[in-house]
Amino acid sequence: DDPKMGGTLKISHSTRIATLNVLSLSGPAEYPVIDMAYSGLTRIGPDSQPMPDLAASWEGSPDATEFTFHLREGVTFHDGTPATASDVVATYEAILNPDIPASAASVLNMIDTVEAIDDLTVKFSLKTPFADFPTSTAHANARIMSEEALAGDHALLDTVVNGTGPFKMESYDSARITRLVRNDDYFIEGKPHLDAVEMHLFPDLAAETTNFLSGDIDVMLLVQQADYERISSAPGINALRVPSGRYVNVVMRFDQEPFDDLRVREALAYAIDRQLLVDLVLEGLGRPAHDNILSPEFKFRIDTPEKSYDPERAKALLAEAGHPDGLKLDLVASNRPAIRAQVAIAIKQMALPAGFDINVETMPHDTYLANVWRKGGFYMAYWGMQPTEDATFNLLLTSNASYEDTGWMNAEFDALVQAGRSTTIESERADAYTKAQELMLAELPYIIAFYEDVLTASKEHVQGYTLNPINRYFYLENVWLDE
Amino acid sequence: MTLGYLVRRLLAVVLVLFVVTFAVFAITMILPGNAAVMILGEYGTEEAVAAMERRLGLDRPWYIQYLDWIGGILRGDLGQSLRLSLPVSDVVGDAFWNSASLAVTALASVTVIAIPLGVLAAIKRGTVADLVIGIFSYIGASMPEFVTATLLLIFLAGPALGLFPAGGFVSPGESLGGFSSHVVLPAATLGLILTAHISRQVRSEMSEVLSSDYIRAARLKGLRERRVIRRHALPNSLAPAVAVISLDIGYLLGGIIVVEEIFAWPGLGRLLIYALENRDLPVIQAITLVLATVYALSNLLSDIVIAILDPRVRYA
Amino acid sequence: MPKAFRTAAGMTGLGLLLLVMGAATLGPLLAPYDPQAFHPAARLQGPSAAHWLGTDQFGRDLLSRLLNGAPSTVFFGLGATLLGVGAGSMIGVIAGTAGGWIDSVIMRILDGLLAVPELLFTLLIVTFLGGGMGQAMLAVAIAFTPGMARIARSSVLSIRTREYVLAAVARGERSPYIVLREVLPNAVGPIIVEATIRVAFAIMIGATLGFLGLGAQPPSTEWGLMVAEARQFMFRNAWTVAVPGVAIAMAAMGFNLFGDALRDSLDPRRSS
Amino acid sequence: MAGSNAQRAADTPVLEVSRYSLSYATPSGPIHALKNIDLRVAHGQTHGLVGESGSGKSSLAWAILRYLPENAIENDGRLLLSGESLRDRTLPQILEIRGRRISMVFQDPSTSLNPAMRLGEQLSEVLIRHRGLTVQEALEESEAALARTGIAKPRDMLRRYPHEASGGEKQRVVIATAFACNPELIVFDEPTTALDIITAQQILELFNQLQDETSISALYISHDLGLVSRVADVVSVINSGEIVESGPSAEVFRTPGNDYTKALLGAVPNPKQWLGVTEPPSEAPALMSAEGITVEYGRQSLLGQLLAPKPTHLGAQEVSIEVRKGELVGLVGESGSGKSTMGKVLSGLQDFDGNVRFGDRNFARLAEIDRTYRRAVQIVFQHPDASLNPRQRVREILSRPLKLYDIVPREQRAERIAELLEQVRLPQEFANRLPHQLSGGEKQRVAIARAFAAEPELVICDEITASLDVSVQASVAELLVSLQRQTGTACLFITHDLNLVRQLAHRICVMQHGKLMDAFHRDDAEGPDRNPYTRALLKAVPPPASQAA
Ligand SMILES: Nc1ncnc2c1ncn2[C@@H]1O[C@H](COP(=O)(O)OP(=O)(O)OP(=O)(O)O)[C@@H](O)[C@H]1O
Ligand SMILES: Nc1ncnc2c1ncn2[C@@H]1O[C@H](COP(=O)(O)OP(=O)(O)OP(=O)(O)O)[C@@H](O)[C@H]1O
Ligand SMILES: [Mg+2]
Ligand SMILES: [Mg+2]
Repeated sequence: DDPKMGGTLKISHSTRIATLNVLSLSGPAEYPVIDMAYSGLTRIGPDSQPMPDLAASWEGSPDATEFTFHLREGVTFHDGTPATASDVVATYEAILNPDIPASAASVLNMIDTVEAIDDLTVKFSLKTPFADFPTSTAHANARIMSEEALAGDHALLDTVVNGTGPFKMESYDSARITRLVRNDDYFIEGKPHLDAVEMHLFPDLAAETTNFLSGDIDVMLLVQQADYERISSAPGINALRVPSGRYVNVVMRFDQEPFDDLRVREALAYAIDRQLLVDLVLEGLGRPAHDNILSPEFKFRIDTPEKSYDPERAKALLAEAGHPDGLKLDLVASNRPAIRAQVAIAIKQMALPAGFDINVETMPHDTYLANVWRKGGFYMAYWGMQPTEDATFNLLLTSNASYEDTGWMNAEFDALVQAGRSTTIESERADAYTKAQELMLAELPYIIAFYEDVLTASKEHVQGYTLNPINRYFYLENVWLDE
Repeated sequence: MTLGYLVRRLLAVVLVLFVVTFAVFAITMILPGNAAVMILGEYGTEEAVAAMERRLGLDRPWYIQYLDWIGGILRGDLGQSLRLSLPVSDVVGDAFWNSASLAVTALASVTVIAIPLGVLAAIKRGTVADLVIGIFSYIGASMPEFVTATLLLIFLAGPALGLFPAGGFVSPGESLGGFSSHVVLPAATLGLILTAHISRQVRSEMSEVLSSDYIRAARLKGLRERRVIRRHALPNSLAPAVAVISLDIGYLLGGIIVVEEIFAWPGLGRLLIYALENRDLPVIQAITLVLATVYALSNLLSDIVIAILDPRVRYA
Repeated sequence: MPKAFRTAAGMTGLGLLLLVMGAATLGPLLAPYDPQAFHPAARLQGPSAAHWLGTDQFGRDLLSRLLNGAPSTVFFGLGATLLGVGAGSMIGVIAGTAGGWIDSVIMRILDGLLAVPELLFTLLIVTFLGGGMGQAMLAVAIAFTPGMARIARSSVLSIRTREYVLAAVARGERSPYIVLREVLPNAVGPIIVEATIRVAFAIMIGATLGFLGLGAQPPSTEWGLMVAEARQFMFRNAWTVAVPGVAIAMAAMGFNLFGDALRDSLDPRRSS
Repeated sequence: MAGSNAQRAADTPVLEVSRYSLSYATPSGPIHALKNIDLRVAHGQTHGLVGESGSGKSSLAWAILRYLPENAIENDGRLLLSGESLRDRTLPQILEIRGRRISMVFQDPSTSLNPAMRLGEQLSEVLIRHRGLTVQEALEESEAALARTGIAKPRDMLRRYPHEASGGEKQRVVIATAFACNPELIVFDEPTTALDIITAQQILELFNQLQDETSISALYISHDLGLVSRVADVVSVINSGEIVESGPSAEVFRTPGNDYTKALLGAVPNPKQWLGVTEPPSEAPALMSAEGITVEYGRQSLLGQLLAPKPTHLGAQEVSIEVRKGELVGLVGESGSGKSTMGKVLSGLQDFDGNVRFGDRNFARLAEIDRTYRRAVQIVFQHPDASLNPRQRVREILSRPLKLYDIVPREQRAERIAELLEQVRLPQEFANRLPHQLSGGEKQRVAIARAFAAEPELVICDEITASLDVSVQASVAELLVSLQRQTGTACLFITHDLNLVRQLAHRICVMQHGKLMDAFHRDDAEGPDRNPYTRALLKAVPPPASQAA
């Protein structure tokens, strides 16, 4: 079928669009909005590979320390001003400015300089080699803003949108509806198909689901596992289940008792029935993971040995570690989202026969952030999928990872990750990442029980709707309504 | 009711509000976590949090922040929301009107339903009608809003019936029909508990009035029962009912928080929960101020209404 | 038994109260299953012979969870009320008996606190205390204090001018005797009645806080939390929501009916 | 004038009650409120119905007006209005009769008028209802009706609300309402009891005047024999639901044929009958003297004045009263005149300006009053229901003063309590009772015993007989005097009942509007140098029944 033009797509979501400031936003419903309104230099495609966006093409130096991007010609911001290299430079300088809170900074901190060679060419020099740089420039918070906007009052970035994306902001009501309309000057000919996209906020999940099923909402941005079956079996609805590398992980600090002992960490790993966890908590909508932080979507992911539920073995390991009578532990979970506490409670029950007497302590998210996160010794964390192996490791596990929270600090691991990022030769990278994963699986910094699928749903008349497992890129310019 | 009395009452309201804001401000400062931490969430490195605090002005001493805020209030400026990056007056203003539309709908229907119910129960004391109204009001008064709301959702908005939208909001200006269909369930949730309470109060006031000497005297003048009820009994039992309704407005303002959250009603209650979760102090302060003011003014208004209904009451 | 309890409403209230209090004291012992135990094969089921009230997401037995959660739910209401009533009565009695400027100052402060709607007040406090069962209880207690203080004060004031109290003053009795023996025993009536009705209210607020994620936290079996946790399954298995929801309503209703009967029995004018 | 209408009695009586019985069903069995009542009210006649509280007077009124509670059970006796049976009427028919052919005047005008309606509307609504007048006509007619009751500015009064009128004015409105439709019968249920003596007297005069003008028949209910004797042509005496005696009032009062009637007459205080301590110790030194006592009510704290200033109010103004050893001083005055205020000042319950001298000590304000004084001055209050702590047994109540002032050693307390009970003529077992297990008179005896337990030198009695039945009143008063005789205690006896106080007091003080108007020896009560207000008071008091007749 040829795509039909026109129509308004109504998307429902359950978390607020609190800000439209590209540099710092992080809400699940904020990403689709900036994905529509802004373009990055590059963008992650549905195949998880970097694809051209504002940059039509790019090339890197063999040692992966210099990257040059060639911008598309004739692109304009929504207000009509041309988008040029100086806008790109201004955006990246803002990201790297320590006085400006920017979420992409930790992924792009290897940049040494960024310069405009001419109006349409930008060159990045890196402090250290970094092969995945075009993936980093696709970071969802690294969309290109106009130099003028960045020079002005940054408070305006929260509400005023001036991007180069397929849709323009029409109205923004953070409490209810955010509406974007077609950008007729979008740089891809013939797109977008839709006249407008509306984001409708339903803070209560039950209300959201009911409205999707019986109201005039076209897309439900995020579907809860509990509702998936009901939604997917409803007539006229396409439910979409995208396998993803999103996971809940159990954080066990290496520098605190009793998890300083590998045998205790292993004991806990064997005390968890991963398939049952998937069935109970995810309603089967996920895959058991065996503590590898990389899911099968990653290119360099190794075959990971399965850990079967074996309380006896866990008990033995505990005894070996000097806890023959079992262990009493406090496991902390934030109450948002509920999955953290659910996994914690399931782990508590499963680990009982192995001699773990776990007391689950759930607390409000703010208290958790203030008091437990990156401070506590044994708690539940929850992370989305990262675009690359390097981003994943550098987020959490290397010694200078942005959110290093285990105290693992393994020099060998750091070196392997460093080796993987500094070469563009595939075999060398595969080798380094394989060793890094093996080391991680042996040392067991986290228990990762499953990968959670990303669930979304659309009405049958919605065509071309898909999303990326990272859940930050939505390709709504491809969507059209078959009505 | 003199002008001086009104002025004194209003002054007292202002005084109270001042104390309230100060208390709220002081407590937030003592506790861990602030808007910067909440905004950045798990992506907040120390540097990012520090940068965010600088941007939001949270790095200043608390009393400076408070004085700054109070100064703003005196100039009519409620400040900037920390999380929503919009002027507080805009955010809270919009939410206020949305809440008001819900609260007024709920209160109006409650008043229209509860008072006749209570009167009916009092007149028909001891009959089946009284019993049914009594049972209804006990059940109503014992169901927390979130339970009522959930049950209404299951049964009236669920896939089986789907009579009403399960949540959301259409402003009456946009489409009156849309507003009405959306307002039914939240208003019913809020209304149930209030109807229960108010009808019970009206019943007991009315019963008391009906057993009073002057009602007996009116009946012994040979007046028809209709006139006895309408002209003699009702005005006398309405004044206490108004007092109860005004107290219940405090309850309504609390209930609205939960109901708005569940039914996705973009009002003050939902905004408050959001602001609390995000430690968005200026918004919390503004909402507290608004709700307390509304409550205080509704009490004042009810005193005025009572003074009109009951000629004995005089405020000086 | 006082006459007011021999009515249908009084009996229902008493019955519900006994049921709820029984569950709260013996419930955990009576639970047929470990309330936390998973029964993966029987998840989200309706009532059956094995699980009388059905099961939840993890296949946990709802009856057992209900019984297990009774103490935390009911004692939350009792505890919060007791604290609030205790503090409130103390303040009210002090204001009422001291009179003069102490009374004026206390009353002005109370007026201020009463200007904030109760649930809002509770929410503010509980957020700032950091959420959790204990915090929620304290918050409800604090929110109850001003209202209770006002009631206690007016109760004391009305007793203080009774002739037997005046007689004690005229006789030259010392203040502690007057307050403890003459005023308080006669002033507690309205306070107890109000307290009973407030227990119902406290149970409802506690459940609401649990529902909002600010009160009891998983894996607690507090009833409000049970509703919150079950809500995502409400269309798949309405029992998971209805069971704790109805339980909350029943507990609150028990205290409401009991409180009203108590008031009627203390106030002959109201008994019908 | 009494009796002048009796001759004109038409053949059919306006009201005829025959063999009428009424009982109330209660959980503890039926209460027989009326037993075989026979009663006739002839045309133009005023028929008095007298009896103690609870004797069934109001029950008969309700029965006539067909306004009975649900638990009422009637026998097949007859109630005829001008020969027509009232009991056969349907409710709509009764509604036509009420207010038009029979109307009623109640005891308390302040509760029988709707507080939220203007007096004019309450008066005119009967005219609209029963005479089909328009609102305008009804108001004009009401104005005329009010004018007949002697209200000075009737138009103005019609626009007022009940709380804006005095008790007397309100009762006039009620009476005007009752006469408005020229009914055949008006039932008066204690129409003056709630009013002060002078107003009551005026209302009574108004009743007689209207009765003369209209010759409407009336059933006049009262417990006060003296009062009934001044209005009724015929009187019936009712006791426990039975009419024990009936006849022309003059006869009944002069030669009561029934024991109960005699007892009733005997219990009415007679100022000529001295009951007090026989030897009035007039030369005794002053025990207590209050000098220039002023009490200002409604004084506020600074904060209160700022936030909600209220006017203050003088409860007593420069009042001086003296009580000598062993003396009984009466303090009288209408309601609100400041009697209780003085009682509270003297018993140390109310702050004051001025000076209280007791023995050789002076007290200039409340704070100076100490325990020695409190022990020596005890108080007994008006309401028997409120003056005993409902949660303490009689034993505990009586032992308190003994304990507090160590009057007798601990071992002898029980014995002393028994003695005290005996002194107030109560059985010893009463020590174990709770106040609600006692009758009003018994409670008042306990309160008196408590006051005397402290062995005081002065006892202040604030209307201690006001809420008791006439018969009980007399015995309580007598008890007080006998205690006084035994102990030599002085007494300040506050009351509004002039007849009673003249039986007891050596000297009498009269208060009005917070000021002391007069003070005189009992023998000088009718003397020429009495203050005009005192004279008005004395004149307003209904003379004892036996003299009136
Ligand atoms: N509704 C009722 N149910 C049961 N008993 C009643 C009821 N009304 C009155 N009684 C009783 O009937 C008796 C007569 O009462 P009634 O009111 O006629 O007396 P009364 O002579 O008017 O007394 P008072 O002088 O105190 O007004 C009393 O013993 C009273 O307690
Ligand atoms: N606590 C008070 N505050 C303000 N005014 C008062 C107070 N107590 C009494 N008054 C007023 O003072 C005046 C005198 O009252 P008091 O009680 O002394 O009168 P009384 O002669 O005892 O009347 P009664 O015969 O009705 O008992 C009245 O106008 C009364 O309203
Ligand atoms: Mg009577
Ligand atoms: Mg008095």
